[in-house]
Amino acid sequence: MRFWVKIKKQEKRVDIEEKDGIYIVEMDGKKRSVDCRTAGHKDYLSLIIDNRSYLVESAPLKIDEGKYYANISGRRYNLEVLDERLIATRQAGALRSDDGPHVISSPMPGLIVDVRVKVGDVVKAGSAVAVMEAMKMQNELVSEVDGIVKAVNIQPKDTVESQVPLIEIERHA
Amino acid sequence: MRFWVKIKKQEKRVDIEEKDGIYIVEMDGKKRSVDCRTAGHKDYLSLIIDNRSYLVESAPLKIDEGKYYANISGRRYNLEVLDERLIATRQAGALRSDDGPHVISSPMPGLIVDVRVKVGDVVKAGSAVAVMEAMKMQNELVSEVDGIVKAVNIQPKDTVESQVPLIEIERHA
Amino acid sequence: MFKKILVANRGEIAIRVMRACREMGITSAAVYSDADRLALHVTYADETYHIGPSPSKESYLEIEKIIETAKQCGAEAIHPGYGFLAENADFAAACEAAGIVFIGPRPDSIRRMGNKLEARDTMKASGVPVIPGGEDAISSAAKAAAVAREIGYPVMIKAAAGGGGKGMRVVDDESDFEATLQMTMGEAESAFGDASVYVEKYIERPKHIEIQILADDRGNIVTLGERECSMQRRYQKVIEEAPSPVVTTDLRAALSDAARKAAAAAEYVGAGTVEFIMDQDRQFYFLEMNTRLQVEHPVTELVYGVDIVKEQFRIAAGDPLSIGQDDVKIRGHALETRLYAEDPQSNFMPSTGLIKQLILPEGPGVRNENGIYPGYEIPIYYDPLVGKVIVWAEDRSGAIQRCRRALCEYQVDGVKTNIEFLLWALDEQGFIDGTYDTAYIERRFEPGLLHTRADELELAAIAGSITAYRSLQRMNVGSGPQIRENTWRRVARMEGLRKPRL
Amino acid sequence: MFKKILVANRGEIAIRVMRACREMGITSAAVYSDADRLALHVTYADETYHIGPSPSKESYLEIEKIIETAKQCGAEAIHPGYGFLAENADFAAACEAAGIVFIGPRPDSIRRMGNKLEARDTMKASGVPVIPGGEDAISSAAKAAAVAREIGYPVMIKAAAGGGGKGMRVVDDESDFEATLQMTMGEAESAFGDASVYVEKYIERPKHIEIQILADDRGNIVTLGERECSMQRRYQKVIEEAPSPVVTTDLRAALSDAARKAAAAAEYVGAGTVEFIMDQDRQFYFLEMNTRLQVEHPVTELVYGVDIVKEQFRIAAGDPLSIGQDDVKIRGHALETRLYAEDPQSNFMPSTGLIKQLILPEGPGVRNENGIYPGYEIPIYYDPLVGKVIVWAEDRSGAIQRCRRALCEYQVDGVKTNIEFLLWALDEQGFIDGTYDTAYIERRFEPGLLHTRADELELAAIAGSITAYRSLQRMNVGSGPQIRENTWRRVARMEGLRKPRL
Repeated sequence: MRFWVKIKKQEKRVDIEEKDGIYIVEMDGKKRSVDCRTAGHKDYLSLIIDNRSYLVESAPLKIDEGKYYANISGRRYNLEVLDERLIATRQAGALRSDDGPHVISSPMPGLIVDVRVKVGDVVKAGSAVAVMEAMKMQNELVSEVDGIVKAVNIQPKDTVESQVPLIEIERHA
Repeated sequence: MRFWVKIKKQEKRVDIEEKDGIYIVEMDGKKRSVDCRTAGHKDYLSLIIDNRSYLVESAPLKIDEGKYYANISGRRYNLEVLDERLIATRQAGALRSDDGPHVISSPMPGLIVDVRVKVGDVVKAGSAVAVMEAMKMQNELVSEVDGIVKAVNIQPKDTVESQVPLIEIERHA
Repeated sequence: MFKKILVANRGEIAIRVMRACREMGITSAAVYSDADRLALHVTYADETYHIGPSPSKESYLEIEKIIETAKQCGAEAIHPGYGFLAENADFAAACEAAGIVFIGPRPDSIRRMGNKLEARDTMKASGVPVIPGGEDAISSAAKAAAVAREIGYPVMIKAAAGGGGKGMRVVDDESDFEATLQMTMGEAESAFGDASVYVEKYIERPKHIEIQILADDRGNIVTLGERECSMQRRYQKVIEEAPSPVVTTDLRAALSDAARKAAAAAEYVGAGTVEFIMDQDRQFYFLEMNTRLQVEHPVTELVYGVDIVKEQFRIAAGDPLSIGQDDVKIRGHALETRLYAEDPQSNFMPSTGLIKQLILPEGPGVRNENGIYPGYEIPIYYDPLVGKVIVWAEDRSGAIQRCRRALCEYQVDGVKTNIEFLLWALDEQGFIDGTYDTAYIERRFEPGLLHTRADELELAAIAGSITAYRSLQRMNVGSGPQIRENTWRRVARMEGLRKPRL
Repeated sequence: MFKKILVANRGEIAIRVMRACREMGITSAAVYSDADRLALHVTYADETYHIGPSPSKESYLEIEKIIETAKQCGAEAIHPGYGFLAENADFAAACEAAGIVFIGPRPDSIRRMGNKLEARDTMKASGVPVIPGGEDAISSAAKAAAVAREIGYPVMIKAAAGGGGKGMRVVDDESDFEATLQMTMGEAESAFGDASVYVEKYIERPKHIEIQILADDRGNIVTLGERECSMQRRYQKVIEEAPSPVVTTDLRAALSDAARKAAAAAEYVGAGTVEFIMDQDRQFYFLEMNTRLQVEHPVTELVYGVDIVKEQFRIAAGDPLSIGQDDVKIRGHALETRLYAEDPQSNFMPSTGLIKQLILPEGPGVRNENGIYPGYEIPIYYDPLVGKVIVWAEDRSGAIQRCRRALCEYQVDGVKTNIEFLLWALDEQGFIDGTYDTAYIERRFEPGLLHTRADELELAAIAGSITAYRSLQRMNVGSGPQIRENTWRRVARMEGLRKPRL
C-alpha cells in the first residue's frame, strides 16, 4: 500500500507491505522490517526496528481526511497520511489546508492582563499578542503565523473561559 | 430503593436514597451519608463516609441476576444485590444458587504430578485432590466443599491447559 | 507524640507529611476544596474534611475554617506544608489561641523574618553578613540616592514586604535611580499593601545557597549543611542539589555558623532555612529566612539520612531532636528536579487537564514525591507542580547521570510537562561544571534548543503510516485482527525511545 | 569500561542491570523469548534480540544462541543476572572461549563452589567454620551411620549437588537413618544426576546470615557486612534485611573475616555472597557461596551507599574497586520484601494474568525494583516474582514502619499477590523482636490469619449496593448521569482503605 505522508512540513512517500505479521516499510529510499504490535491499549504500539525497541502512541484523528497522530515520549506529531483514494477525493474537492484566519484562543480559564495588538496591526510569527494570568502565572499568548490582526475580542481585565477565540489573524499570502 | 444483599454468607437489608448527589444508605440499623463519585474509570468509586475516604472498584457482573462485585485493595467480594423485582422473578423461577457439582479446574496451564482421589472418595473442604506443576512450583489443588468425588478427568503426567475441569465433586446435602 | 495531625495543604507536600504520619502511627486528617474532591491527598489521608470552594482564598487560606475543622476532628496539631498559610504569622497565632499546636516556628519568629528589612537588621546585629546597603526603609529619594552612591552601582531596590523575586529592581546608574525608585514603591504598594523599599548592593551572577536548620525548644540547634538552588527560571527554583558543587568544608562551616547565629537571633524553634546570596568570590550574605519546610528538603534528607518532617513533629511535640550535631554526616550527592505541567515550547504556559497515563521512574537512588495519579485532572486553581524527582548517588556526576536516567523513564501523558527542559538543564556545561548562577538559565535557554531531531520524525512517520495501514485494513475487511483494548499498557520511557537513532 | 553489555536475563533484574548501564553510558542489549516480546526489559533496553521460544530451556538457557547474539551485536560483556545461567560454569567458560567477558567469577570458581562437598572441603581447609559432619561423600551406609552417631542426632543428609532447599532430609534418630539415606540418594540421582550425599549436624532454629563481598582482579577484597534472610517459606526468602538484628559489631567482624577467607580460598573475583547458618548460640557455619548477584543485593546497597552492579562492571572490565574497606560505613537499616503473583489463601498458588493496574509505593526511603507494567501479562513460563519493595530508614523500627506503609500503598490489580502475607510477616512478634529463624513462617503462618474483617464486608456491601442502585437507575432512565469512562483512575492504596474501620 502506498501513502503520501506529511509531517512537520516534510513530505514522504511510504510503501507498506505486511508479511507474517511484520511490516516492510519503504521510506526515503530505505526499506525496513518493522515488528509492530499493539501493546495493551489499542493506541499503543511497540515497534522493533533494526533491533531497537520503541513505544509510540498512535491513532487516527479523522480517517476520511487522512489525519493521524503519533506521540513519542510526550511529544505529539500530527500527520497527514494519504492513500490514492484520498488523494483523488482531495483533488476532486480542491481542498486546501491551512486556509482561513489564524485564531488565538485562551488555553485555559484566566484573566486578560494585557492586549498588545489592535485590528490592522502587522504581526510576526512568534510575537506576543496578549498576556493572560492563569494558575498564578502571567502567560504570553503568541501568534503562530505572520499576518494582519483581523479581530480583537478582548480587553484588559476580561475574565475568559477556556478555548474562547481571543484574536484572529489574517495570514499573509 | 430497597435491596437484599448477600455477601460472604451474610444477608443484609439495604435502603438507598439519593439526595443532592449524596447517597443515604441504611444498613444493619445504621444510617450513613455516602459521598460517592466515579473516580476516573467508571468502575472505580471514591467514597467518603463519616469523613473517611475509600477507593473501591465495583461493577455489575450480571444485572438481571443481581450479581455484582466490589474489590477493596485487591480483595474481591462477590455480592448478590436483589431488589423487589428480582426477588419476585427468582421466586417464580424457584432458582437456587450453589446447586450442581463443585468443579475443580486447572488455574493455569501445567503438568499434573499427582492425583490424590478416585471416584467415590469422600473429601472434606480444604483437602488436596491433586497436585500440578506450573511456573516451576508444585501446587496443590483443593476442594472447596465437602462431598463425594464424582469424576476424575486426569491422571499423573497429563499436561493441561488453563480452566480445564479436572475433578468434579458432588456436594453433601 | 501527637495522635492526630491535620495537614492544611494539598498536593505532593500534603502526602509527604501524611506519609510521615502513617510511619509514626499518627492519624492524618486532610482538608479539601471543591476542586480537590478527587485529589490524591484526600484519598491518602485517614480522615478528610471539606473546607470550601475551589479558590484557595475561600478554602486553603481560610484560617478560621481550618482551625474549626481541626478542633472538630480532634487534631492536636496542624502541619501547614509550604505555601498557603505556612508563613502566615496570624495563622500560627490563631492556632495557639485555639490550643492547637502549629507545626512551625512561633508567630513572632515568622513575623520578624517576614519583613525583609527587620530580618536584615536582626541578622546584622547578630554578626551575620548582610548585603551592603541602606539600614532603613527609604524616607527620601535624595537620601536613598546618596546611599546608592555610597554602595556603588549597580544597586538593587527591594520591597521590604517582597519575596520570591517580586518587588525588586536593578538600577545600573544614577540617572535611572529616581524613576526606578518611584516605580518599585508603586508596585510594592499595590502588590503588598506596603510601599517600604530599601537599597542594596546588586550582586552579579550570584549563587543561591541555603542552610537547613533544625532547632528544638530546649535550645538545641542542628545545621544540616547547604543546598544550592541557583538553577532558577524567573526566580523559581528548577534544580536543587546537596551539597553545593562549590562549597568547601570550610565554607560550609562558615555558612552553618552564620545560619546558627541567624536562628539564635530569631529565637527560632522548628525546621527552617537560612538563604544566602554568594558572589563570584564566595562571599556570602544573608538573603532571607524561610520559616517553614522547603520544597527542596528531600535533597538534604538523602545526603544526611535525616527525616526533616519527623523532626518537625518531634520539635512541635516538645520532644528533643533525635540527632545532635555530631551525628550529622554527609554521604554522597542528591539532586531534585521539579516537574511542572507547563509547556517550555510556549513560554512555559501552564498546562491543565487529565493525566491519561503516569509511570514514574524507579530503581536505585530514585525518590518520587507526587500528588497526582493516572486519571487525575490537574485543576486550574493551584500551582502546576506535578511532582518532584529526587535522586541520590555516591557522587555528583553519578547523581547527574541518574537524574537524567530517571527523567527519561518518566511518563506523563495528557498534559505537557517541562521534562525536556529539565533534561536540557542537566546537560548544560555550566550546570555540569557547577559554575552556574541564578541568571544562568535566563542567559542560556531558548525553546529552539529543545527541538526534536530528524530520526524522531522518521519514527513518527513510520508509526503513523502503520496506524493508517491498519486502520484502512480494518475498515476494508470489516473486523480485522483482534486487538486487546480492555486495558492500558505503557512501558517505561527509555533513552532509546527519547533519542530514536533509527 | 565496556561500550555494550548484553543482559542474559529478563524481569526486574534485567532492568536493574540496564539502569546501571544507562547511568554509565553503556549500551544495553536485551534478549527475549517469544513470550517476552512485550516484556518491560525488551522496551527498556537500547537494543533487543529475539533468542527463541518461550520455555527457558529453549531461550534464556540456550548458551550458544546467547553467545552468538552477543558476538553478532558487538557486546563486549554479558551480565547473567541471577538464576538462568548465572551460576553455570560452562556458560562462563563458553563466554571466555568466545572472547566475551562474563560479568561474574571465573568458571573454575563457579565450579568449585557449585559442588557443596568440594566447597565445604575448601572452606574447612581455609579455616572457615563448617557444620560438623562427614568429610566425604558417603561410600557405605554403615560408615555414614557411624559418622551420624559421632556427630549426634538430629543429623541432616544432603545431596552434594543440591541447593535451594532441595535434596536435604533431617533424621531424628538412628532407626530412620538407612531408609532416609536411600531415599535422599535416589532423589539426588534423579534431580541432579549425581547420587553423592553427605551427613551433617542438623542445626535447630537456624538463622540465615550472609556476607556480601566484592573482589577485584588485583587482590582487593571488600566485605559489605551482612544480610539476614531467615524469613523464608519453603526455603524461599520472603523478607531480607541489613544489618541483621542479632549481629553485633564483633560478630560482623568475625563473619566478614570468614567470608574474606572463603573468597580468598576460592580465588574469587567478582561480587559474591558467602552464606552462613547461625545457631541459637550465635555460632556460625559456612553454608554455601553464591557466585553471582543476589536478589536481595539492594538492602546492602542502601545501608552502605555502594552500587554493587556498577562495581561488578568495574571488576569485569579489569578496573579496581571504587572503594576500599575503610570507605565501607554502615548507615541506617534496610528491608526488602519480595512480591509474588501468588495466592496466599490458596497455598501460594501462582497467579498469572493481565496486570490491569499498577501503582507503586513512593516517597521517602522507598525503592522499587520491578519488571512489570500496567497492561503486562505475566507469562506462565517464568518465576512469578512481580517485583521488590526495598525501604531504608534511620533505624530498624523506622524501616519496618516504612515497609508497612509502602506495602499498603502498593496497588496491583488483575493478579493475586502475597502483599497481605508480607504485611502479616512484618507484624509478627518474632520478626519485630528479631528472634525469627528459617522455620519461623512454617511454624506460625496459616491462611486464616489473613482473613478480612467485618467492616470491610460492610464497605463492600455499601459499594455494591450503590453500584446496583446506579446501574438500575441508568437502565430505567435510559441514559443516566454522564460518566467519564475514557481513562483509568486509581489512587494510592491507603491504610484507611486497607483497614476500613467504618
